[in-house]
Amino acid sequence: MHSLKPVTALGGIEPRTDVFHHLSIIENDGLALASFAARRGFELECQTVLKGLLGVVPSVGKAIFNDPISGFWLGPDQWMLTAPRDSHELLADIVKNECGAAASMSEQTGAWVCFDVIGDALLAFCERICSAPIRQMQGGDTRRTSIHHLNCILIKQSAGDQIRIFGPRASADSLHHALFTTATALA
Amino acid sequence: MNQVNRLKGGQIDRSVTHRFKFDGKTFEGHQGDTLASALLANGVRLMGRSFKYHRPRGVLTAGSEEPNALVELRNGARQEPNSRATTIELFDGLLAKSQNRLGPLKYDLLAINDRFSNFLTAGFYYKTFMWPAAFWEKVYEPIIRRAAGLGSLSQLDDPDVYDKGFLYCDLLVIGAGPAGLAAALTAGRSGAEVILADEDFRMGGRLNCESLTLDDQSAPAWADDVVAELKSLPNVRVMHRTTIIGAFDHGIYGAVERISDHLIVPDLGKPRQILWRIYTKRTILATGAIERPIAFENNDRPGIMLASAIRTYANRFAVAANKKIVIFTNNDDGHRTAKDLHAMGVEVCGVIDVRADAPRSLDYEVLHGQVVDTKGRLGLKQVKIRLENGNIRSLDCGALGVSGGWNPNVHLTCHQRGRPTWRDDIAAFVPGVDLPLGMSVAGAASGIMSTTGALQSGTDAACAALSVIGIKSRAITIPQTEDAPVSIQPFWYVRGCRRAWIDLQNDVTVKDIQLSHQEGFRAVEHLKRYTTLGMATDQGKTSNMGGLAIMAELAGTSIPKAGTTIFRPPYTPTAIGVFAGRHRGQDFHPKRLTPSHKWAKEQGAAFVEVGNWMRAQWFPLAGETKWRESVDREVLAVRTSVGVCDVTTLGKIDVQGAEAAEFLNKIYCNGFAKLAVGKCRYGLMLREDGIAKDDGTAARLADDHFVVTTTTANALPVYRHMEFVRQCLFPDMDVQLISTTESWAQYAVAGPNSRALLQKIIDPFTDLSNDAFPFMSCANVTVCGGLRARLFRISFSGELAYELAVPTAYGDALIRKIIAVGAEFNVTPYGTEALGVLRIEKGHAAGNELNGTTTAQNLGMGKLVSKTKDSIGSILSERAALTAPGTLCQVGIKPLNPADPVIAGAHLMNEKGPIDAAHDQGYVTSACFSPNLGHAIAIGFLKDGDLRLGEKMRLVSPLTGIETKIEIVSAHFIDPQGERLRA
Amino acid sequence: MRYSGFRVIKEALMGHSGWKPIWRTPDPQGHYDYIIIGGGGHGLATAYYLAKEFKQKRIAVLEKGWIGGGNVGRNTTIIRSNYLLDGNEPFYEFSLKLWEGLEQDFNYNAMVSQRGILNLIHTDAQRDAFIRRGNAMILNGSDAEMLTTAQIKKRYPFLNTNDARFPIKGGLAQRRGGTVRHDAVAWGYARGADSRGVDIIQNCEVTGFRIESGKCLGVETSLGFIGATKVGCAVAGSSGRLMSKANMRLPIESHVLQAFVSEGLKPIMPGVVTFGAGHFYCSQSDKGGLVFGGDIDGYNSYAQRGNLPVVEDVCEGGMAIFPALGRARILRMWGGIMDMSMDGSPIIDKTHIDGLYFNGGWCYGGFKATPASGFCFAHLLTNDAPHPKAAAYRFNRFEKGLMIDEKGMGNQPNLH
Amino acid sequence: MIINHPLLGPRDSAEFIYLGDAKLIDRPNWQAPTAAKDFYEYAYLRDNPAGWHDELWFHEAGDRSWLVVTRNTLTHEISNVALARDVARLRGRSK
Repeated sequence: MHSLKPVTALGGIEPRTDVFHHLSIIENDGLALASFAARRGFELECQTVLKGLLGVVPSVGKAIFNDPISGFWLGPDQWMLTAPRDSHELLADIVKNECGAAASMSEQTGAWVCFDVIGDALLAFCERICSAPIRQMQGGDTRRTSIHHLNCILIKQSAGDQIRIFGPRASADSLHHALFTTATALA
Repeated sequence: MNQVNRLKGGQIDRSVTHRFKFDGKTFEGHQGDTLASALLANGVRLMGRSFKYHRPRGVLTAGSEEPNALVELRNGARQEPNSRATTIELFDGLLAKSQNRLGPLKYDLLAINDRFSNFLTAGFYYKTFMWPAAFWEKVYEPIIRRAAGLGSLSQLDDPDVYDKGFLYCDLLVIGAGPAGLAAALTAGRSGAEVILADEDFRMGGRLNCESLTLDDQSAPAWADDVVAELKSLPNVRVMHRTTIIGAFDHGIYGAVERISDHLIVPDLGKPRQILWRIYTKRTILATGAIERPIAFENNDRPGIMLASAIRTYANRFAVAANKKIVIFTNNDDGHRTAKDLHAMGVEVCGVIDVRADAPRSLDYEVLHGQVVDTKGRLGLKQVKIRLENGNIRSLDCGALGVSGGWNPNVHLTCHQRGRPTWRDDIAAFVPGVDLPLGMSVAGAASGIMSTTGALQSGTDAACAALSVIGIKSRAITIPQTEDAPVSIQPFWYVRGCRRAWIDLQNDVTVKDIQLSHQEGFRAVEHLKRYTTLGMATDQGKTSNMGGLAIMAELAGTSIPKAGTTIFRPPYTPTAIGVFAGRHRGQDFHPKRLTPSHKWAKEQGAAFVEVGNWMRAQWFPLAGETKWRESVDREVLAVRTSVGVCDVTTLGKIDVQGAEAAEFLNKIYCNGFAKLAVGKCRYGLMLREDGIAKDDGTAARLADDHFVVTTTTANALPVYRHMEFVRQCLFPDMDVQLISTTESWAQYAVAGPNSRALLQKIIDPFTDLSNDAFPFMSCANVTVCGGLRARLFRISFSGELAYELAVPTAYGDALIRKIIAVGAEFNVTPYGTEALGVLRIEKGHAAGNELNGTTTAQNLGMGKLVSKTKDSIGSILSERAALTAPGTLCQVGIKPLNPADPVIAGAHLMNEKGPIDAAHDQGYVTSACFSPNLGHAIAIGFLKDGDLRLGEKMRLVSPLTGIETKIEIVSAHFIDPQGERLRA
Repeated sequence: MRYSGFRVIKEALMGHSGWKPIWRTPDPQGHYDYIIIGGGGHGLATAYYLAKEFKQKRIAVLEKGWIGGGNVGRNTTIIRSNYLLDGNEPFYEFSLKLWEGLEQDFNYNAMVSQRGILNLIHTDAQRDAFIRRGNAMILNGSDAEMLTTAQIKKRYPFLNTNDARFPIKGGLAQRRGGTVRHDAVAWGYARGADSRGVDIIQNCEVTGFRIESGKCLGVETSLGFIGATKVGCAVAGSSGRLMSKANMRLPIESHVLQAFVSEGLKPIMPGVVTFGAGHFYCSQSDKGGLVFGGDIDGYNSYAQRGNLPVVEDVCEGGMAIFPALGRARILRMWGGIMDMSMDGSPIIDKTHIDGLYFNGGWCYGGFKATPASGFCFAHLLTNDAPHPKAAAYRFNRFEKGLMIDEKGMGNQPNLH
Repeated sequence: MIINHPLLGPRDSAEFIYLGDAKLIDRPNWQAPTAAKDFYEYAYLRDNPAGWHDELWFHEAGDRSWLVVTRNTLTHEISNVALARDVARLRGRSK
């Protein structure tokens, strides 16, 4: 076991949580991410691999919540896979072993910061941060869009009062600041 | 005097009294008042001064179309110039000042302009102030500028915050008057997603201003009930204090919701206003109509108002504009005002109607005639009337209500350049056929002037709009109410008048329009631009029609033939702050922080903005006072021992797939097909026009896997470009891309001791010896006992150097580890300044050289461009002028006298001869002090530079007063053979 | 009719009865020596200089709407000659010199106001580039100076030096830069041209060119055919539309640029300030309106209107650098059609068709060029050879590789 | 503006980056004898129509697809949107 201690995207040892009486913003540091892109001519093989991992292949704009590996659609023939970091830190390698040359895998764990936002002010909150039609979105709908000039991915969890936001890790502070001030304005 | 003009009734809450100050004097008003209604209630008629002649002015309207009663609201950093007293919601502690005056409002010294009105006609400026030429800036203009302008902007930062938001709906209803309420109710009951927006703080529009009943309810009570029902529906969003400012493409509307403007200061953390972007499927415009004035001599005195405004102040705000009121009208609506006033016990001294068939009244005198002049400098005292029989009659009064008819409020129908069309029966423009996508118009805004008609058209419009998007709905039952036809005789101005105001705010009079016509400015747009008609803060809501009508008459044509004016967003003037939202100050752009940021901060590093990145610029040690001391030390440390620098900001793109190598062959001008696994290669990327776009290295980690680096600034554009090549040019190539810039924390470890240092980090089974891992090698390795990492032996500094990457979360730990284990080599962190010096010493091109105009040849890399393959930009890079003799070539520059400065941006001139553009030989792109050489060095571009090594030249920067004798040398100042980096 | 102080006083006392229309409204003749298509600033200036400087006769200006209705009437009124490249700086300096004598030359007060222009610097790389540019300006006989942040703060105390995301590190200033009352430029040139016999024909739309065996014989218009020995096109944003009638494809795209004006305010902004790093620039008109703008919307458009994202982008830049702006209000926003060229620089050249000449590709910088553009185009029309100051503005520069790319953005017009 | 993404449905055009005329897909053959002229015209000359225009937009804040949008430059009306990759194949850019 190596000797280097990781820090969270916000730079802490422990992930940060901000609780407002109607809303909570929770830094989620527990996820490993890997991108999965089908190679030309191997689209079907990749579908099979994904089915095996997720049960269902996430269709356009959808996320599949599964245990231990979840996934969501990223672009044509491209998905993002997520799993608990403790058990799957090497997610990219694990999947690569299954799909071999059929897919291009790329470790993405370090590229993203993840916030889970929960609470009954969620819809009003979303209306103030981005142009996702949050009231129309169903559980499992994902939307890549920009939040305060940051290129983010929004996933509406199956529970209507919860969303997951992935944002660029280097801008974790700026994204958190934007979410925090919006929550304050709604408080 | 305390609310001397307050009447009974109205929709104000007398249980809440607000104290406020206007021009330093304290007054009282009630909850539900506007500043204007409260001032009128207190008998204040004089509220401002006009733009050009500084004429005393009072309030003209009761709405957002107000041209006259503009004040500076609040003070200090929150001061808002040009705020319309008619829309300012009264709150306790409100402060307001009149504006555009020199001295007290009553004795404005600039009123002198009025005396010279004969000179200050339209277009006056264009004909004079030309002699002598130099006097414009020095004498004339400063005077003109000081006299012009209205309110003043504090120079202090706006202390409030603004938010932005995004809303979706099936139907947006703009305006909550009878038509809007009927439309919203119809749609709301059908279950459609509805947004109802109104600029007012009280919904109901004209219903609040009339003495009508709907069935057995008063108009305001009916409106209250409807609004209550709408608020109870989960699918309806009722937005008070929300102005739809613009109709943009594809059903997108801009809306500004005023959250805190009715408070003395916003609550902590709360925005002052919110800019909403509303995505609509359908929209119903129900913005009503705006009454228009009639022009007559001295028609601008305080106390002269629109008749409907006087009615509004009486019915809604329970305020009599004055004790004695006269009405001047060309249509039945003026009489409605007289009736309501009389019913409330206000003395109506007479109604002057230009029509022979004017309705009679037992309650007050109705005169057939015209108002030909008025008296009362600071407030109306008397009106002079010419009766039909030619007799002149005067009436004493303190207020005159003028009604010239109603203009449908078509503003938003014009935002996509749609033009309104003329209707004779109501003598007004109505919305044209080319409306913004998905918009329909209801009620008075569409020329349907009766209350019944408005309600009916509102509910009908809603049903029609919803059916288009497949939502079933039922028309609501229309209550019994007023259904009078429009009876009007078009009448724009009283013949023979000269100083009769058309545009009150900009002081455009009838005679200005006549002069405009006389001088050939007859097209509507010429008229507007020449006279400034309609260019004021009300965008001519009350003035354009009058001006247009007079121009039509002068041109001997009809109003529609004379042309139409077109309205532009925003509907009403909108605070610039709200368009910016939170994006100001430090939040203007998001920040990108490197994995070592926290650690660098602990070291007291100086940071610099590089795009959105914050990078360590240098790391001062105790005792170092000048940045140069730190930078020189960092540079020497790299050259003599070892330094470490966070290079995470360089773009990284994962290129995978069976044809990854073929793909790189397309995007780089040099070849990659034969690059062996485990090797890196420098790549130069051209734009299709043959100019250098970016450069970096590509490392082949596997047969089908490369990691490509880009410059920090170009990471995004290069990725976009690569996707373009992949998707649009070679759609069937087997290659997949994804950015990994932030996935990996990457450090450059550079200097003679870098290998020794890394041997303490990288796990032993990786052999770092020069034979096993030579220059330009790359490999997946593990560090610190098993953490996955990537190692590249590449060098930007020209020293033995490596770049080591670990997953971002471990970047903080790794830099601390490197510093710890590197202590024995006195490992030195270095920042972007040292990085710059090191690369200039090696003559490596960077952003300043890849400036978007330089070719591979300019950069001395002409040979790199492969002629044996198809790559982006290779063909156009061969254009004649790009390869002709005399093209710029990158060279090194050193001062003949080591003490002399060399600066970037200086130009190169021959040793002898004139110094001017015609003799320009080139320019310096990057310069620095080289602590290794002990003097300044630079690289730059010189005509035929490669042939001129050793030449003595002059380096000139007249801008900064520098002229230095320099020598052209090789750009490789240090280790030209490159032995160190291969060591 | 000549304007003079005496005349103005006389008319004021006589009730202004003596003023005459400042241009005639003639019917088109059958044939002209010169037809200028486009009654905007450049077209009217071309006609004016053709008649006045080059002593040419039988000149007509054809305008499809009302003169001055295009970009000359909807720009942000800035004049400057702070260019970097050899092809540009001498031309724009020539233009600035013409501005300096313009009002006396055409006896009309266009309110040329040399209140100075300031380009803010936010990074070291920007400073290097601006030093190079400032030197190029001086070496071309123009004026430029480097200002420190303190000097800037003194003149513009409200600029953000407290919490700026991109701190101000200095600025490049040109004192001779400034603003001009844009409409008056069109009117002044029209009046000057008209008084020298130029026929200004409004509401006359060119519907086609009559071209026989490679020679242009005149234009088909909404008022019928009008013959001409030489036809010059100066229609800015409509260049693509017009030249396609001669089957020409141009190195130009038409884009929309939005501009904004605030409500009238007492003087606060002494000169012109540009905040390149934030896509924002601003000046204040003599009427008191803050006139400002930023980037083009970025997509091809002939619609003369833009959309919200760029409005917000411009205002974000404004608030970032000028935080007091928050409480000023936007009065009006509008759009103009920009003839964005492939290198950001214009074209003044003959076409491959005899007797057909082209002036365009001004991007969003055409206003400041108006006098020199008219002068050089008139020179080209008269002598069939480019004016020395405009010698670089040729069609063939792209094929040869002689781009004049100030921003280094390459062949993508919406980036210039 | 709203761009109706063929996969994702209506999206605000603010999520996209504009490139220009979709003819940029038709990159000339580098080995043609007329290559120099072909590439000059490809890179520099535009139809720039006042009316319908096929143009390239990149879904930067989205799925990273290049789209071909058919849009009217006079009214901004959009009549069709397709994946640029499909268009490229239709125009014979498959190997």
